[in-house]
Amino acid sequence: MNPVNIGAADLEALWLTLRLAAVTTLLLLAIGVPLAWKLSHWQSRWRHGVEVLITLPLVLPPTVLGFYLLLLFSPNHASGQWLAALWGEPLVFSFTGLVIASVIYSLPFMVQPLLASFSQNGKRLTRAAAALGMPPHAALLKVLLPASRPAIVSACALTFAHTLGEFGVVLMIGGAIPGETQVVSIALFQHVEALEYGAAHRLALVLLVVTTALLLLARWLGRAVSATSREERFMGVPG
Amino acid sequence: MNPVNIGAADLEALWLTLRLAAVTTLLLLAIGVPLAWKLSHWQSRWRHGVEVLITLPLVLPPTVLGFYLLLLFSPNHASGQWLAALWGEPLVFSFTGLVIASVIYSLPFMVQPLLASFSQNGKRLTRAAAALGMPPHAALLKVLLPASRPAIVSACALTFAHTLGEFGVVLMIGGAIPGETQVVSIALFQHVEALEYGAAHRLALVLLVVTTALLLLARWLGRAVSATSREERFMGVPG
Amino acid sequence: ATDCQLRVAAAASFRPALEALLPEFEATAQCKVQINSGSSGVLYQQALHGAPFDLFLSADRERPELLERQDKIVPGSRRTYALGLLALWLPDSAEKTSETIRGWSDTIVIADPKVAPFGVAARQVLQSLGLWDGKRAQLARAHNAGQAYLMLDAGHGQLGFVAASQMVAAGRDNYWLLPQDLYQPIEQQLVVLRQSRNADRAQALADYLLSGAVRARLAELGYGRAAGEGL
Amino acid sequence: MELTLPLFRRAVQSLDGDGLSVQGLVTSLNTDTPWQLALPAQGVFGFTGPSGGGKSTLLAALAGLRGCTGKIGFGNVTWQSGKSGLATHRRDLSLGFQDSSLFGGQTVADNLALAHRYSRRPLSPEERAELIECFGITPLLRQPVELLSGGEAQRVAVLRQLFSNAAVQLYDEPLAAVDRLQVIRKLLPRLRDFWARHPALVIWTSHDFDEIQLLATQCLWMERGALTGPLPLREVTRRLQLDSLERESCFSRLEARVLCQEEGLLTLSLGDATLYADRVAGRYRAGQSIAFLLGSGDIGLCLEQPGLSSILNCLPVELREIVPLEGGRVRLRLAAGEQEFSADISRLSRERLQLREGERYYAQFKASSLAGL
Amino acid sequence: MELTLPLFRRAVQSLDGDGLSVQGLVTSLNTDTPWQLALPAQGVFGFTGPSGGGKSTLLAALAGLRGCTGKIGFGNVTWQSGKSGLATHRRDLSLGFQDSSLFGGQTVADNLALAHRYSRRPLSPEERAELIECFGITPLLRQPVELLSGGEAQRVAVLRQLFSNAAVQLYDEPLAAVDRLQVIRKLLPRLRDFWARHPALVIWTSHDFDEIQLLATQCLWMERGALTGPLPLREVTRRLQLDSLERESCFSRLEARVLCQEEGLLTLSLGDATLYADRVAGRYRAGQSIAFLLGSGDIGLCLEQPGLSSILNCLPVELREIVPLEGGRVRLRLAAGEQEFSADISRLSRERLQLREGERYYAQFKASSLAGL
Ligand SMILES: Nc1ncnc2c1ncn2[C@@H]1O[C@H](COP(=O)(O)OP(=O)(O)OP(=O)(O)O)[C@@H](O)[C@H]1O
Ligand SMILES: Nc1ncnc2c1ncn2[C@@H]1O[C@H](COP(=O)(O)OP(=O)(O)OP(=O)(O)O)[C@@H](O)[C@H]1O
Ligand SMILES: [Mg+2]
Ligand SMILES: [Mg+2]
Repeated sequence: MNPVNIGAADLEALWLTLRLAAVTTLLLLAIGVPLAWKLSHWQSRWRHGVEVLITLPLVLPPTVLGFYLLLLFSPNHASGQWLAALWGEPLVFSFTGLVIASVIYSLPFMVQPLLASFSQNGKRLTRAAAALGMPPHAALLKVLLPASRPAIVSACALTFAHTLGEFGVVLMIGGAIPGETQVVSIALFQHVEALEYGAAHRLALVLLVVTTALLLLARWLGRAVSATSREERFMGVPG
Repeated sequence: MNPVNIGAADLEALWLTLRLAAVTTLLLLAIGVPLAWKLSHWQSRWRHGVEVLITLPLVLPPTVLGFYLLLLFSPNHASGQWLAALWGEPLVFSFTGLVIASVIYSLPFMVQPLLASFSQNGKRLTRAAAALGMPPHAALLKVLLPASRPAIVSACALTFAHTLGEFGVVLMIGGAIPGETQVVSIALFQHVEALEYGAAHRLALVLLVVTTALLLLARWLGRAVSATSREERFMGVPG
Repeated sequence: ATDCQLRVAAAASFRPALEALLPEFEATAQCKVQINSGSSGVLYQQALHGAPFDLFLSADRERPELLERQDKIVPGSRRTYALGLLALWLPDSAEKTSETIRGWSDTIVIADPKVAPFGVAARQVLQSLGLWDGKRAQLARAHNAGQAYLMLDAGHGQLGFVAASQMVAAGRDNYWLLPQDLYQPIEQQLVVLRQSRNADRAQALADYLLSGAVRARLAELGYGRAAGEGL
Repeated sequence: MELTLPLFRRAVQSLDGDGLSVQGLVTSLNTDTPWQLALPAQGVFGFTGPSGGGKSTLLAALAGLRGCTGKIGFGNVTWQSGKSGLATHRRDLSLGFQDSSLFGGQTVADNLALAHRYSRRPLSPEERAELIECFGITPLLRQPVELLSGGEAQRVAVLRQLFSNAAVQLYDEPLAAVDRLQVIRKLLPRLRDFWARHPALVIWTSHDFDEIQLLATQCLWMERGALTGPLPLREVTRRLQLDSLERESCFSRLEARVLCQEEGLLTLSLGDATLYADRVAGRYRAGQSIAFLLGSGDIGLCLEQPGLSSILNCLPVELREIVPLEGGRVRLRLAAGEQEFSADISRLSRERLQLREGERYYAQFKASSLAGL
Repeated sequence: MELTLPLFRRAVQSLDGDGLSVQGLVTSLNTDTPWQLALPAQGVFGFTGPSGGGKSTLLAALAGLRGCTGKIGFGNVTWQSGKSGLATHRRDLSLGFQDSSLFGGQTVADNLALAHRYSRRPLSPEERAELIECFGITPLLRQPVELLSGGEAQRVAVLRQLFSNAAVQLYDEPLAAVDRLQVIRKLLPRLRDFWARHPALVIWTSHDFDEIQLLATQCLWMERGALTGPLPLREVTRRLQLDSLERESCFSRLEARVLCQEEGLLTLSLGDATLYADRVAGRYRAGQSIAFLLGSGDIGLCLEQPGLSSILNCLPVELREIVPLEGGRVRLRLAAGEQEFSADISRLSRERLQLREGERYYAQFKASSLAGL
């Protein structure tokens, strides 16, 4: 158990982590976009409260957040029994449980950038869309989203990265079952704890390289339209 | 060791944490604003690379990041000797060390929202300022910052919250010296580990309440100008 | 049978030892064992709230006792499988006596006595030597013994209390194995969890870990011999 | 049996009915002077008034995009009643903002396609292609809207609104950044034609009175939060003057009967006099009664029938009133038969000609002075 | 010994020298037709041309805000040479964008204060107060710029640029959203006065030719990426007409000498003739030579000296050329001495008067027709 190269267990952990991060990011995109949109339109005194509420998962140390989730999911409590019945299997120590925890934990990373972007030009665009007879959902999907592409890419990148690095929450409610709940961050931590520095360095490097590649790809896909303007091409500035 | 109310040590930890979060946020503001500004103007192919680089502290599990900081600060290595010589005292186990670690760890939280905001309307405003003879630093301070108030508040709130909840890095390089390096997140985790649930619940509650109050205050201070428009007052919408 | 699978929740500090011991069991018992390692406190919480563990190897005796009291274990399965031994990390040149501690004016790294068993033991050592109050200001608290080791390894301190098993695992010899009369030995206990779906096999693994051969191996790995069989 | 329509086409609202009625509309701007307005269901109305008067505010309130209270109804649908109003997209209207507000991150073609897709009365592909060509947008279709020039963006915005083809179309200074030549020669005629084919209620906001005169016959006026109208254009010209009596000229409306129209020249009879008009866009029948505008600055007064001159028109008039203007000028109220009109001359002329109220003179003006034909 | 100046005031650049010279300027728009331009260090120049022609692009390139190559120099400072240029804020210029680009999150007063603070030639407090009042901004000073109406924002933007008072001032359609009355009666006269007191090189972009005529005597023309100019206004009118001969009237520029100015009436001499103007805003000295505009549609032609009429002006002219226009009209090129101007009459008049090139006639026009005084 002192692999010269990155071990099979680590590879498995890496794959699991990428899956978790991808699922979480997609789910959060589905949750975050309408949430941020509603919030950016909400003219009530409660808006600030809700915005702060969304920030709160950041404030609690992840392990403590994980602890409270553990209590929530616990079969010893009614909440956990109800959730398990709803889902058909216990949430603790399952991939589903991890996804739920990650979604809660990474919520601010998705919602905040979107909210900032929507607040800045969302009102103007939504009005312009409504003034052409477009219903709100169409305004969101066909007008606001295309105009907010950079913010969306940035939000997804943050969420993805944060889910990759997530540790405390996963440790608490997921433990470290290889192939099921052992994500890279935990594998990495365990290498360090077990004084397997070589394996730790290698895994950290692989993680960083893979993530950098993915993030660069995302940026490239989501680059703003104006980046390819005639002028920039003229001046030889690369897109 | 089973306090009925929140103990003196916890109070000390709370105070320390708030100080740490405040110092980190201020430092990051000073670093993040010019950094985001430079980046938003930078028309090179490297820009995406640097943006991803800034995201990377998110990707590494905090504990692992802490481990690498531990190595960086290590007197066994040149880097650590140099830093210690520069600073005059060892960085590990000190408040200064915590601040440095927090700054690195929370960097993306400050830079990303600012970058998103600056990219969206920074170019236009900077051009308008330059076209009135304002030098770049004046354009940043007197034009761009006032116009980006919501983004700045949001970035500071995220950074502050994230520093409060920071755990892994601090645990690694700070240990738990009361009044110097024992922050709330660690105290809280220790309560949970020591099975002092009552104290944990109370401390978590105090932390959440204090943070919520601070975040609400920040939002109130930084609310956008337009929120107090005549129209909204007319319609009885509270600011 | 290949479908036999056990999940062991083991204290992180015991993981290297466990990894060394398991292959033999897996071969003879025809059963795959998954290790889920972590801090004992966390593992306890997880076991309490429905984690699918069969066997719990704690780094202390407090948490297994708690589980027993809460009726979460197979009755009678709580046993001491090893004694954690405290070692003092020393500079290479230093003498392996209490005088070294007494005369030390620099940082002393210890695990946090509030949460870590090795921290409690370290405090007991200092108290026995009458140094606890005098040296308090010099103490740098790491979260647990593992982190205390990382600290010392990275050079953030030249003197500190760590687990002997870590020094052995890392092949270092710059340590003083502290006399066992200076502290209460750290009893590391195991329990078979009631929710286990494979309690027989789990019990078999527990028995294997408690067997004489294993105890001898553990001694080589830096663990002490339990004072008596069982409790 | 009803045909199933694609989901996104909402039912087309009947265009007959009462038109647009606004009662007691109050926004933050006009808390003391609620707005009243009644407009037919079809027709083009100009909308003007000093900067900052509240035009954009009214349009946004009509569209439900601005906090307001009061009553707005169109046809038999209530748009606003008290504080609660129908959502903007449920009102059969379109509003073009002063700043174009194109949809960023998309091309011109995307913008137009969206307007078409959510239109209640979509245009045919041929008509769309033809409009795009006429507005000079064809070479820009693939361009991201961020890169358009000011005038290009405005043309796209107007086009987008035409594609949407709503029953009520509100335009807020839509062509202020387009060169006049293009506006007057290509865009305005095409717009007139468009609304002739697709009747709608159009409110056209502009600071360019020529533009309004070329599109509309009536005009709304907004000044310091006070809305008046619809007024005949003449009345608006008068308002533009009241504010500045010494200003340019005012237009008077006169009616005459068509005698004949030959290539480029229209001959009219007014009372006993024959009038000529040579800047005529429309086609008229002999015998038809028509109205035209005469600028007060374009008229000269003579004591006797003048000799041969390129100034073709000479109308016997009675001088009814002399009003002194600022800056050394006087305004004469003249009557030809029952019809009154104004002429501005200098005080010097008045003295030289020794003009007196009640006397008869000859009003002289060029064939090109007859406007609005 | 040098006095220490506050840090933020950069050295004032000398205004004499060669003025603005642009050689071989190429942007992405005009890769085939590099721009050449030479303008004096002082003076107001109009700038117009069809929408999308490249006006905003040129202004941005001059300001160093747009990728370009070529040479730009002002006075003895090189602004751009090849690909590398001086930073915008180091060029002694100001540029007002088409979309106003006010500084968000701040009040109107903040915006003006910033322009003043970074001005190279700050205005005196009195002058600033007076300008704010004249532009009608006083009640808006405490207002956040986000809430301004379109025209208000434009007035603030122009004011901001005046406060900055740079040596080269570039304006991009600065008053397109302000009502004409205010522009013509208050803002343009004030601007003329401002630049008389603070000489600068001003390029004033507009689609409103009246605006340009009231401010400038020469004009730049940009069409499909091709820049020409400075041209005399007459030439620009010709360009505007060439494209549309049937278009309304064209203005000609004439020069005359002041005889006297009595309240409301200005008497001029042009050759042997005496002319009267009664819509005069400025103050003139006897003997001064001044220029005014005469609309081609305001002129009538007579065979003989006409009798007593309120049409005060009668100028003996020689008919140089007859150009047929569309729609039954002809344009006459007339000469009074050395000065040429145009008059539009109907074809019918031409036939009736049997006009022939080379003959002498009398041009008749009202005292109110002399514009731009
Ligand atoms: N949300 C708002 N809150 C407070 N005041 C406002 C708001 N919006 C506009 N105003 C003010 O109300 C007045 C009317 O603005 P509006 O935009 O309706 O004018 P407008 O007639 O369209 O002018 P313009 O011709 O310049 O576009 C202006 O003085 C403006 O400053
Ligand atoms: N960054 C850019 N990249 C590519 N094309 C551009 C860019 N900016 C402007 N254009 C195009 O260049 C042309 C000239 O634009 P410009 O804004 O200079 O025109 P303009 O003369 O100011 O027109 P207007 O009178 O409508 O404001 C337009 O066709 C426009 O679409
Ligand atoms: Mg407006
Ligand atoms: Mg332009």
